[in-house]
Amino acid sequence: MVDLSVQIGDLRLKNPIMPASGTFSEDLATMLDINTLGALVTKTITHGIRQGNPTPRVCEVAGSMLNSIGIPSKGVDYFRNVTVPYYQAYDSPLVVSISGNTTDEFAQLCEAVSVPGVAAIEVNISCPNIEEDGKAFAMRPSSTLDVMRKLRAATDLPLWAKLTPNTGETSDVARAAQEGGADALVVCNTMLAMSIDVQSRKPRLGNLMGGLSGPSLKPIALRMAYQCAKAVDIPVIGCGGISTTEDVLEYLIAGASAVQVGTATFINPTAMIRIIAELEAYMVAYNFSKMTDIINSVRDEEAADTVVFMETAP
Amino acid sequence: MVDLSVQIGDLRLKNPIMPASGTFSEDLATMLDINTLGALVTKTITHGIRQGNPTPRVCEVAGSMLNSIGIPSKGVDYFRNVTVPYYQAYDSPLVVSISGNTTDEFAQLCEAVSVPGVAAIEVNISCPNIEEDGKAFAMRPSSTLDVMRKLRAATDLPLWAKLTPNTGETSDVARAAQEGGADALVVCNTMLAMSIDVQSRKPRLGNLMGGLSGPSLKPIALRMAYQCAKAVDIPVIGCGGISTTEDVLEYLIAGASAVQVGTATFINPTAMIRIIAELEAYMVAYNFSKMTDIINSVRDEEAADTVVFMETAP
Amino acid sequence: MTVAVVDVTPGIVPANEQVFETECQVISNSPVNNDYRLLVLAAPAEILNCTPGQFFHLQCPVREGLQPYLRRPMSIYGYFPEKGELQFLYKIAGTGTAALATLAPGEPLNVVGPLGQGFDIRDDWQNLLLLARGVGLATLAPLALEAHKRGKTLTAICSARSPEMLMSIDYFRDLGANIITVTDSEETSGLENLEKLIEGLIATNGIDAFYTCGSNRLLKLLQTLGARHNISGQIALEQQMACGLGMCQCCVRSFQSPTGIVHKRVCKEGPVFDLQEAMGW
Amino acid sequence: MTVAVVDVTPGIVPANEQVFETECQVISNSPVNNDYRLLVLAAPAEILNCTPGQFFHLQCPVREGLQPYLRRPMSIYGYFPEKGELQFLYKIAGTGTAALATLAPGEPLNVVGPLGQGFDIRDDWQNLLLLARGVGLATLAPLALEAHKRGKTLTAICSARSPEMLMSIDYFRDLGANIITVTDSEETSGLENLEKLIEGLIATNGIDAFYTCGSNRLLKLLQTLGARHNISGQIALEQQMACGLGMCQCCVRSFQSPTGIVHKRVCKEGPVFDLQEAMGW
Ligand SMILES: Cc1cc2nc3c(=O)[nH]c(=O)nc-3n(C[C@H](O)[C@H](O)[C@H](O)COP(=O)(O)OP(=O)(O)OC[C@H]3O[C@@H](n4cnc5c(N)ncnc54)[C@H](O)[C@@H]3O)c2cc1C
Ligand SMILES: Cc1cc2nc3c(=O)[nH]c(=O)nc-3n(C[C@H](O)[C@H](O)[C@H](O)COP(=O)(O)OP(=O)(O)OC[C@H]3O[C@@H](n4cnc5c(N)ncnc54)[C@H](O)[C@@H]3O)c2cc1C
Ligand SMILES: Cc1cc2nc3c(=O)[nH]c(=O)nc-3n(C[C@H](O)[C@H](O)[C@H](O)COP(=O)(O)O)c2cc1C
Ligand SMILES: Cc1cc2nc3c(=O)[nH]c(=O)nc-3n(C[C@H](O)[C@H](O)[C@H](O)COP(=O)(O)O)c2cc1C
Ligand code: FES
Ligand code: FES
Repeated sequence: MVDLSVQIGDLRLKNPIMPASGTFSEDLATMLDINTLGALVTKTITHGIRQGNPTPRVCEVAGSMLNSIGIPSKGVDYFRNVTVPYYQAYDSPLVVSISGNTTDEFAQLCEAVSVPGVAAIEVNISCPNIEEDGKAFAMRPSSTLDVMRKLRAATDLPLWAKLTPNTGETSDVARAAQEGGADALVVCNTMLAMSIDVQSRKPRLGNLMGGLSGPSLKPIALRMAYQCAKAVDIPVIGCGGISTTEDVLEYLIAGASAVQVGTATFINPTAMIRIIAELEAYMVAYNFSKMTDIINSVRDEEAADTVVFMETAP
Repeated sequence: MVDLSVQIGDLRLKNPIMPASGTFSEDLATMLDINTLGALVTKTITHGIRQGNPTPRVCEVAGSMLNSIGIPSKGVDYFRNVTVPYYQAYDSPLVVSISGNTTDEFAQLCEAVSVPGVAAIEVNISCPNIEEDGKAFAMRPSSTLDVMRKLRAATDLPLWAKLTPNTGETSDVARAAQEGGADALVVCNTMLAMSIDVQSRKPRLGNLMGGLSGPSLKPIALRMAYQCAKAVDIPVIGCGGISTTEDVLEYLIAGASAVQVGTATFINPTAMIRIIAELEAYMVAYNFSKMTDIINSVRDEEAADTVVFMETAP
Repeated sequence: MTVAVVDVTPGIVPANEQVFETECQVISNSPVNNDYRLLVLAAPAEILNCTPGQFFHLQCPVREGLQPYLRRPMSIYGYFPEKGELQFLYKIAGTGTAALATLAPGEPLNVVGPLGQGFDIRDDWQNLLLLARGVGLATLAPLALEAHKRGKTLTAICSARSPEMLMSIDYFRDLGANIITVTDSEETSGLENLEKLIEGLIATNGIDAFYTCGSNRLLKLLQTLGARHNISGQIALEQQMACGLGMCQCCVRSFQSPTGIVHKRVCKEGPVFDLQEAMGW
Repeated sequence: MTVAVVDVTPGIVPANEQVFETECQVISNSPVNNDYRLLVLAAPAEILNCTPGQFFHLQCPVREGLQPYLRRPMSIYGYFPEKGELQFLYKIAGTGTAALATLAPGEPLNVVGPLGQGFDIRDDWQNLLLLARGVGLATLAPLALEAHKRGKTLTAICSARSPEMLMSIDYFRDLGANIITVTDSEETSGLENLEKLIEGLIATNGIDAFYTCGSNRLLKLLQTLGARHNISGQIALEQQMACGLGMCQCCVRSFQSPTGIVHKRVCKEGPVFDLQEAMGW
């Protein structure tokens, strides 16, 4: 018998496959039984109502996409009154992604979403912090530690910290998140990027710049997930460019305990259930009985530690 | 008449197309007349003889590649005695890329390569600085400023500073390089990434991690080139994922005064001469007479300044 | 101008409770005229439970030099559960549609749908006016068929650059529609002429509802006429899409609402919207 | 173990002063047996100025689900300037070669070459021994043809998993080669048997040079025999490549040299190297 379940802190997930924030909503239930997923992660919400960025909010780049959705949000009341009750019908744990412009606002929201029906809180600390010139909390170890401490104090629910690939201090930020009280790390969010329409000379996104996601992001995000798994003791949830079962295995082997699938769902809405089935078939074929047989099984023994923590490529 | 020439500080290039360091050598002369190129940029050299990284040094990822060549180098004497004389046969300016493990070693090398026949020095400050835990000089504004000042003092030749996309402080690093005396910025080097072979569970590169180059890098490098062009007054030379004439135009429109073509030459060794011809045809077709008609013509007026300098994507 | 967020509750009834990701087979894919091509797919009946105005999200094929990544939204031109056929009428606009044009009979095409909210034909509406140009005809064709089935009286104003570019005229005629063609080359497609034409139709037979799509110019005209004569109307709109399912919120547009301007998702609350709520762009 | 850098000067004479990026046309591309396929291209004479042992760098086509990015190096199996043909014998190993296998007659294939240093046949070498297994035969085939043209005496030991997998036997036979086949299924391909065989050949006719490729096992055996009997030899090696032209330095391997271990580029100083300098892996 093959057991696909994985442990993320105190939470047991029936399998390691879940959607990435912002690429999933209850609308996916029109395409598949979302109860088959390891967890259900909401789009990031903010405390108040927000409109999001100007359109166009999305554009295509070679084999991948950019988005500048921003965080349109219906606010915390809507979340508590409508979203949470909606997900009661499912037993896959509900993970709410939240964000705030200031540490205090963030912590307040964290407390406000700590209601029955919510299994974990994913804190999107990759969003701009207006107290630090708009730099995301997760750009620096110090601001990461600071916000995580306040968030930790605000809730008893498991806290997943979502990191950004835009920092040059991945390992230090990961350690700061752990020190600040994170129960898991989600690695990672989109990478800041740009595209210009040569005909009109206008940036292709209404917001000028946006986040790169999809296959192009994978080698970068995988590297970060690997660095984080080496740097901390809490579970790492890999995210970035996953579209096949092989991609999932790459993250698990690199040290991730679970993964999030984002953009791939836009291309193939049923990608996650196909991956879950293929993962099970793979384990049967290779005689693995549990996920920990795969997780962190990377054969990097030959390499020096200094290499593992390098922060640049020559 | 169409004039393709561009000005990079005191240097006038016959056209804005040149190879990226490490993706070009005299061997390309077997395929095309390298004298048609705007400049000739060498692989990075170090002061002493170096062996480079273990193999495999290259692997393929979705639509792009990773490399961990390292900097195998025959040293400065070989450069002065063999390389410089070799390039005397060409009138395209010779740009030598150099790197050092410490500020002093770097500056010494900078002085040592300042010989007749060398038109400019590209300083690869994206390489690890052993005085700062192996963090590349260009990861931080302070180490950038520091090394650029010493390099500036070591030579009278034009200094091009090559930045890394692995930093979270692009605009600040760009400004530091300018303040330190750079005559131009090359934006940018490869992005730290990883790939694992799922069958063997081994990292696909002998060095575990390596640099992402090719089309996947383009939206990231273009964003950096745009940020740098906004941040500094010296010319920006765009680099990253260029394989078509449209890609070149995107960089020029974003504010780059010239571009470097790297990985694309591996796929189509004659890519650069094709691009030069197409660029000329484009200018004729659109009635442009000089490159400054295109450079920095991005229509970003509608967007707020705060957006331009944002360092993260929500 | 204050812009509020989408005021759509998850309680909204989706047009289809179930949406399918299906591999269909190409039956034919050939040019209709210089600009447009008709793609006919063999499709299982389960995905042909469509409403006129809905769309599918197509995974265009990957070819040397043509490597679309995201899906491309395409209105349903025809859906025929009886013979298991799904049709799209499209124009080559860029990478995705150029790749689509390379599909040969027998090749597979992965489609997601049916998606979005289609047109509404209220029982008390009898005289319907369709106003379309170019690819808009693709969107209105199944509406015409449905209207015909329901015994409505149909007038279709078809606009194009030149008479040769007019499409689907026979299709509309076979449905018993009263056809009026206007073209740029004959200088009959201007707003003034259209306004006169439609005012004439309203005066003679009366019109209960307008249906249109795409053009900002036509939207404004019909909004004015609709307001003037208190005639209902619907418009199908386009916007860049990623998911097509309502999840990513990239496809929003602004709409007038009693509480101010709101954002709605073209893929989910649309692509068909109330004519008066729609805003120009 | 100290590893020095490549000690190659730019002064080295490249095998070809001019290398071409050329779009060829596929003449045929069909299976030779279960594992191998033969690709025949129509190629202009200018790129057929080859030496046995050289290779081309192929831009494999892009297909749905098969999207190779880098070029793939492939030994020249045959080059025929008279009839304008270039041939490759290949095995499907992954994405690139799988894509290559989809090429239909008439389709274009972009090739870069000829590249690298080929085999050397010294005038004072008369009795040549070729030892190859699997795709190694592809590399040695043009060498056999050239040796035949130069009137050399050729012995070819062909190794394979089973008799059905043996390839190009007729090709070698037509060149007048003395053929010895060894297979795993007949248990004749083991090192011990090979050593006995080759010692026999040396004892009877004498051998002036060994030529082999690829296998570590065969390399070691021939190095031992070569050292024992003072017989020269050459080996063609493989390594991951990006540029194929000598620019990127990703394809290095370690070699013995009088000054210690040095790195050489398989694409430029190779792919053919001196047998005794080559190091196992
Ligand atoms: C609901 C809906 C129904 C449509 N129905 C039809 C139809 O029946 N026939 C038809 O020919 N076209 C239709 N379109 C437009 C069609 O989707 C675009 O022409 C197509 O996506 C262009 O893709 P491309 O790769 O060829 O062009 P590119 O310009 O290369 O596309 C680049 C990107 O922009 C997006 N894009 C470009 N134009 C549009 C557009 N007008 N609307 C939305 N996204 C766009 C593409 O999807 C792609 O992501 C419809 C659009 C929508 C939103
Ligand atoms: C000089 C030279 C001559 C060759 N001649 C032949 C030949 O005549 N017939 C033949 O069948 N094969 C030959 N090979 C091996 C052939 O290049 C590989 O089988 C092929 O590159 C595999 O590509 P893939 O995408 O199918 O496999 P994948 O495993 O998907 O390839 C992944 C990457 O690894 C590289 N790679 C994989 N295997 C090799 C290898 N053995 N050597 C170098 N790079 C590799 C690929 O080029 C690609 O970049 C030769 C290799 C070299 C270096
Ligand atoms: C359209 C879109 C919207 C997103 N919105 C959010 C968000 O609200 N909060 C968040 O933490 N990440 C958001 N992300 C990032 C994803 O959760 C994920 O980290 C990223 O896309 C990388 O994964 P992928 O390559 O599998 O898509 C969004 C991504 C996309 C493409
Ligand atoms: C094989 C390889 C070797 C490289 N070596 C160097 C180097 O020695 N010095 C350097 O500054 N950049 C080096 N680079 C980075 C390139 O100069 C360039 O910045 C990067 O590849 C992005 O451009 P591209 O996407 O066009 O390749 C190397 C890149 C590759 C692919
Ligand atoms: S396209 Fe994703 S919500 Fe409409
Ligand atoms: S493959 Fe680039 S040097 Fe050999």
